[in-house]
Amino acid sequence: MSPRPAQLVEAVLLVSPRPVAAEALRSATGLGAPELDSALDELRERYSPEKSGVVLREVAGGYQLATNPLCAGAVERFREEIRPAPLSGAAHEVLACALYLGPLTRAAISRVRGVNSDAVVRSLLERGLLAEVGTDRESPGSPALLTVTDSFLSAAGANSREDFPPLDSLVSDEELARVRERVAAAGEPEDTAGAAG
Amino acid sequence: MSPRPAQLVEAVLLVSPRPVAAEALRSATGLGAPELDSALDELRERYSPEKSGVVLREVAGGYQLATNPLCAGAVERFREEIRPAPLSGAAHEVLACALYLGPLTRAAISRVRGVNSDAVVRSLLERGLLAEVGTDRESPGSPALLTVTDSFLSAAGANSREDFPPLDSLVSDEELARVRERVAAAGEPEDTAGAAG
Amino acid sequence: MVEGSGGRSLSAFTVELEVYSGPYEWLLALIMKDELEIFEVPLRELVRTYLEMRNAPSANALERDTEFVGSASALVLLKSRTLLPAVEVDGDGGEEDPSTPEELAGRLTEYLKVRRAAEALRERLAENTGHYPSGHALAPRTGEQRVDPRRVEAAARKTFSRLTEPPVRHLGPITVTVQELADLIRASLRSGPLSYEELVRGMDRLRAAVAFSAALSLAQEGRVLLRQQEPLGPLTLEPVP
Repeated sequence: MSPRPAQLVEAVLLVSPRPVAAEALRSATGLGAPELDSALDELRERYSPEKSGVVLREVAGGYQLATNPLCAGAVERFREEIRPAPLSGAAHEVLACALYLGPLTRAAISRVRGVNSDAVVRSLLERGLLAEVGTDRESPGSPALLTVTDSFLSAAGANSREDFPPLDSLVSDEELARVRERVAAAGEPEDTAGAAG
Repeated sequence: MSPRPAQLVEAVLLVSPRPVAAEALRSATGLGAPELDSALDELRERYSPEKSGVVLREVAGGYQLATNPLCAGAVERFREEIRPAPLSGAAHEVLACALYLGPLTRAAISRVRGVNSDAVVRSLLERGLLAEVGTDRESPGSPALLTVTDSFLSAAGANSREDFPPLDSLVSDEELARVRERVAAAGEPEDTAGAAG
Repeated sequence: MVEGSGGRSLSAFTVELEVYSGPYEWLLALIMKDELEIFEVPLRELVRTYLEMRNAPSANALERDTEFVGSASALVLLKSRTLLPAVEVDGDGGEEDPSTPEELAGRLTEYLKVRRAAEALRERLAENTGHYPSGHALAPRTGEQRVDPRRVEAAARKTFSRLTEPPVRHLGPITVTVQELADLIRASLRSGPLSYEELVRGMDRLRAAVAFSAALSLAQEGRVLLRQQEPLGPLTLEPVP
């Protein structure tokens, strides 16, 4: 008896903790693109969060079997682990810089945030959410350029960097106009009454 | 929305590489024995070898998700391969001795190289590049005779020993005569009498 | 005075102070960009305002508190620095201050966007926690050993040819001794330091080699000093003082 396409894909996904790209799935299973697509459709259904304790995720450019977050409590009890502490506000800001403005240097991150960010960057490198990708040859000392990693994309449930809302959509024009107004008003120290939202 | 019992069990089994005992499953999921039993029934059906590329195995230690043996080919192709470390210079010399002068004993190899070669020979035997083929009955203790294996030929991209350049194209007659003396000169390094072959 | 909400951490926290009224996070940004004098900001009042707002129940109270404490401590630090005599604070953020209002507005805008993006990320990461990957990773398999046939061939040449003694017929009989050259060196050093090149000028290779050997023996006996500034550089022989 020979296995069906979905069975082959399922078996390969079981043995990979990391997301597996479609091409790697094709080369391991020998399936053509249309067969793989329908196998993945079948598995999407089979491993939907409503039905299953294991879900099929499409993250970081690949496919991954992972536990359903509904079952996270049981998994954590089983592994006798506590959920890792959530990231600090500073860490989220640094990740946002790397995601939207990166690759960029530590100094550039610090400039955008207005505070030295080296310690936060170090801890994100250790957690594997940031990585160094090449160096900025234009700057003195050729500092490393930082960007977000596949682990970050996976943790954010994102397939790629394009999977996030554009930066410009996050602040409304109205808010931006108010920043300008405020900056203009700041030239006149007596005017501090400007209304804000 | 709270997860069904089978979902909880399924999630725990996904993260555990080893079989999980019923008791550990109960304590992680908080399920009672009858609930766990019916959850396992459901999963047995869901992960049956006919349907799924992932199967539920019941082994001595408990329950375990594993790949369906039908899918072993795809799993094996997916599996990462690490290249063994390249061979040392000494290993190449020993292989050259076995290829051109073999079958010959460990002692003969050491005599030709001028250094004890036992450790190198052992590692090449372990890697399957050398093999013992009979014994040298003329020598005291009937030591094993060594030669290169088919694995060696295939590792070198050769079909047979004839794919290597002949020995007399590599060294002069004079050199060759001395080499043969060494091979033949069991235990008598000073004995330079009678060139072999 | 204050509008608190259980939504996005501190973004909904607004303050009304004598020097500023508006969202808290803009206050921070303005201070950071030196647009508001930190010593004009009454920190105590700021904390009191926050505590009043905090009474409203909120789903992410702990997170919000943490963030407030973080930023408030930064303000305290900043204020205490401002009150000290001017010390050049040199950090990565120490780029020249924006000179025009447009530049300032540009930087504030960028920071505000990053802050919003950070909040969106926080939510997104929180929604996606609890996805634990499979524990069934396979150990990598050891691949086939590769053997380079050219290296085997080279090893054969090397191994099988080193049994032959190097030919010496071209070497003439040695007609000079170390002792003779040691005497020559000592005689030459009476008139001061001497370079090895000078010493062996006009000698054949054999004599030059024996002279080197003699110099080494004399140095070892402590009768000559050998100086060489860099490896393979000129070698100087000096009399021992």
